[in-house]
Amino acid sequence: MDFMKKNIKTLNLQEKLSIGKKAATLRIENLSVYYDQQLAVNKVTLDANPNEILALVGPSGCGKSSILASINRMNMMIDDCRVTGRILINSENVLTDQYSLTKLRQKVGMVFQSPNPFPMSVKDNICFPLKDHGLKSKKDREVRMFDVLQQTGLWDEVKDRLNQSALKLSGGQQQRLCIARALALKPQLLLLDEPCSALDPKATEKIEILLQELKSTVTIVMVTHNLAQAKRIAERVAVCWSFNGSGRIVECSQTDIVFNRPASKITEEYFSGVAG
Amino acid sequence: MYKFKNIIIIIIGLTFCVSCNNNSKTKIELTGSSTVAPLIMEIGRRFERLNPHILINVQTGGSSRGINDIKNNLSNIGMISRELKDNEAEFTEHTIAWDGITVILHKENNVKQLSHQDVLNIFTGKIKNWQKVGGVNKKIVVINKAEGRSTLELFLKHFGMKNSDVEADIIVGDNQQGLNMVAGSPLSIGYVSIGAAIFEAENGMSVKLIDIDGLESKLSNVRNGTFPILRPLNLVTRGQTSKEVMEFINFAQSAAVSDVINQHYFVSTNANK
Amino acid sequence: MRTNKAVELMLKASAILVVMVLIFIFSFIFFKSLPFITDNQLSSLFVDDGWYPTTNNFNLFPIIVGSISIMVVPLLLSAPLGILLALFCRYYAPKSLAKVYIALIELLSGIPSVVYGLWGVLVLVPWIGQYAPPGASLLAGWIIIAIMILPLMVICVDNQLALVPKKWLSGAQALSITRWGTIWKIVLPSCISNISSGLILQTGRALGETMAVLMVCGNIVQIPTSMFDPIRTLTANIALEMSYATEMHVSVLFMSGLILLLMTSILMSLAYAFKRQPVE
Amino acid sequence: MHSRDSQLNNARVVNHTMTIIIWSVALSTMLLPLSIISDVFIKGLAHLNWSFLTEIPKNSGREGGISSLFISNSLILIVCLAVVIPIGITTALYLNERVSPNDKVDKWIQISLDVLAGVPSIIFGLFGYVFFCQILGLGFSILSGGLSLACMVLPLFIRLCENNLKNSPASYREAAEALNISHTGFIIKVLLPSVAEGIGAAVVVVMGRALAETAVLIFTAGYALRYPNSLFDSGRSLSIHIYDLAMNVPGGMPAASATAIVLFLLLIILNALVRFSCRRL
Repeated sequence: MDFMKKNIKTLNLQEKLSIGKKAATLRIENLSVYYDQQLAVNKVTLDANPNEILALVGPSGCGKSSILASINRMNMMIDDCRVTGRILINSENVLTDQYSLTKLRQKVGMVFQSPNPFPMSVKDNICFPLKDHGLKSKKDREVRMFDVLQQTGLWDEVKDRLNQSALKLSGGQQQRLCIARALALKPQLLLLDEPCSALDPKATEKIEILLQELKSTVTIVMVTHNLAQAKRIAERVAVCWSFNGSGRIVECSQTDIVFNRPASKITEEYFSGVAG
Repeated sequence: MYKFKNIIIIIIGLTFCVSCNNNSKTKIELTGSSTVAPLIMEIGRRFERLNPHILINVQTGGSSRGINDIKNNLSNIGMISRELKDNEAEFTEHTIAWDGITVILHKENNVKQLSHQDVLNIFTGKIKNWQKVGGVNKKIVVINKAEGRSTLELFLKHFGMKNSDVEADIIVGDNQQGLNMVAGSPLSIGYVSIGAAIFEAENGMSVKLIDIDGLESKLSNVRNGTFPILRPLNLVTRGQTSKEVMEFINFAQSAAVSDVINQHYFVSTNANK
Repeated sequence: MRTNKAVELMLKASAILVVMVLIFIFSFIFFKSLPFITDNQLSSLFVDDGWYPTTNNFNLFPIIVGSISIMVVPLLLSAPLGILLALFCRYYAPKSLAKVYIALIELLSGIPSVVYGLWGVLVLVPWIGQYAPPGASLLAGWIIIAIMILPLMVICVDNQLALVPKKWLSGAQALSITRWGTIWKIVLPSCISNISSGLILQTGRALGETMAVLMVCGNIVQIPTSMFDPIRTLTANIALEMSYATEMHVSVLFMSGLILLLMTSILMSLAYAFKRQPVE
Repeated sequence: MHSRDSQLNNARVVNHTMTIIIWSVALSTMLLPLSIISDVFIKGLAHLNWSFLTEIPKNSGREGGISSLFISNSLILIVCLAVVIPIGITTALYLNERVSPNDKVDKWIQISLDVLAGVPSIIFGLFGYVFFCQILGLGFSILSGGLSLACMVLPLFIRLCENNLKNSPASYREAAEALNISHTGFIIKVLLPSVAEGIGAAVVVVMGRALAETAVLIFTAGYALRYPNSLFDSGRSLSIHIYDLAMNVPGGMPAASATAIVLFLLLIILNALVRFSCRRL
């Protein structure tokens, strides 16, 4: 571990702290998503301000995951999926072909429901994507690895197991490793698809604290069906509902407005089940 | 992944260095009859010891393949266990040994000897039960050879039969398979090269050779030419041949190898002279 | 994903190379059998009286029947056995025994067919010969082929059983459904279609068996009336006569190769018909 | 209530009998193949001694050993695997990664691969005999033997690799897509390591098939008994040695059985070796 100590001293503090450029602003304008001609998301308009957590809540099957997957064009992998409408990141529409997938995926990081680290060592899980993106020097990669592991609070837990397989870590550690892996590419927008649904409460709490710390560097859009979690950590909440098979945004505003003085009746009924 | 890479590099290196030292030795390729191949392999080994600069490669695959390979000049010498046919006039044959074809029965079969007519009737299905030839009252199992084999052709020619007349119960390919089949079924009758039959009979395989018309099936009769079904073991070449090839053929016909020929229970040519 | 032109070209090149090899092999067989096809009409394969190539009668029909009959019973014999053995390894045998059992099965699938053929000639044929001479017969072929394809069947069924989602098994255990109930009602119905497609593929391999069949089946060209009759299959026919054949005889043998290809592809389409995507 | 109880123990009875049936079938069906192996072992063991492994065959195989055959057989295997593994894996990747998604062509490739896997090996022998020995002029040599063997096992290897690639978890692909990993990086660093064990098993199956093959090599690799000193020399493989001793050489049975035992041990060692190295990848 001595090589890590040596690098920290030579690096000036300021450079170490500046993680990525300014957080992105996201604006979705009447987005519709069709799976094999079946309308799943119906004209959704939504926006997320920089350095804030937007929670997308709603019952399962209301299209919230489809909305999230459209932002970084992940649903392109599904054969017969068609997306219409506009998604602007820093006021550039990403759904057009001119906007290269490479640029989009560098700006937007994504974390999935069940942790999916690569079948490699913990160190490689973070360094391999960096190397693949062309970060040639080994030292820079290790510095950035040290940064994101520290930032996600994983460094103390894994510093002497860097070369062990990532699959040996616990569920919570694996999910935080996936977050660290996404952060290593310095995204401006971080998408999370029900990140804690497969984790125990203690690991979930660690992730929630981490997300609130990350607000300072990156905009976060999180899909969750855990309303209490949305209430705890999100600045703004968008409620999604399914009307005869296709999802629409019923309401989107500050967390306390949505939970205490909901504008739409559907939100009120949906939240009435919440124990506060 | 790292270990996997250098294993592959080592293997490629190994094959490369093995393949590149294609040395200067001249090679003589022989292909053809499976009866002759074991004999020629032994002769070839002895020849290689005497002439280290020559390599003898022997492949089996049957008499017709011996002929075909010379035509497509894949080999220098063809090995056939029969005389050349009339449509193969372009080849020259060099006989190195003689072999007989004998009828074999299972060891426990109490039939002592058969007449020429008995064998004919058995193979054409006129006699179906061993009792008619002094054996036990059981059905005869006739073992015939596959089409195209020289043993079959000579056997049919000697007994004046056509292959379609033969009513066989089992058809075999090489001699050894015939021997195994007869040893396996006590009521069977078959025919193979006399050399292989004598070798196996002496080494405990439950087969026995049968005398036809009172003439004993043994090598001395083959040597003195009285044995009914004889066939030459020929080395065949086409057109003019290189010095080394002629050297090998003369060596194979010389007395120096007659011990090897006897070891394989064939009859060497110079013994007859 | 970001694609790299050079690597994609390499993958495409190797695929093209494989396709070229496929075309080479198919056309090689076809051109070698062309002289026969153009010379006499194909019907002579079924009309000629008997199989005597040197006198130009090429009736292949009994040999084709031989090939089909040698394949049917081993499929009916080894398929259920294969399923039972695979179930044994996966659900009944303790872990250590299962490991040893599967390793043994893989070893058995690697044995050269000459070894089976030898055992057949020296042990099986004489044993059958005592009851119904000549011994070398269709029955001997069935037994040898059944023994040879059994390991392959077990491996192929085992691969299918591995695809059954674990959560179904734990679900059944939670409801304390009996082990056989789980297998009969949950495991088998879900993958029976893929299992049967796999089993048919393995029978295709049995169709191509040469050495062992050549030694034990007697090689008599006839349509078998009883299981004790010796028969000759297409592969044994090729192996027996190819090295001794002259022009027209060679092209008829390649013709039988073409027929074998046809039979294999019929089996293949049958197997594809059964194949279904495993239910997720 | 009564009917439900009886229905319940009926299932118990069926389950119990099935357990007995399966156990008895599993153990009894293994007796026959094992008796074949033990038969070969008994016959061959007497003939097997250290000199059998170190000397070269004498008297056309009846005496002496099989050391030269090890060299020629392993060279044939190396030539075969050196062709099959790279081309097999890359073609399986081409088909699986849908590099140029043209479903009709890919479907036809897969069907012809399956049909080719069913073609009798003797036809590959003849193909090799004409193509490698005559047209390419390699003659009867280890090289043409290895290449014809490669043509025979390639379809099987490609199908096995493809099935393995299909079973690789989809979550890796999703993660790589989200991180915008290059396709090459994904294949080499993520996809292949995750299926390394499956590909190891495929290599073992192919090696087993190649070692057990006789018909192909008879027409291509030839029969030479001595040490090959280059890839262009003809060399005899162990399985051909068993075939020749059993079918052509009188009195060859003990040597054939001894060679069969050596072949078994070779199969076991190779099996363990490849499985072990792939698991640790």
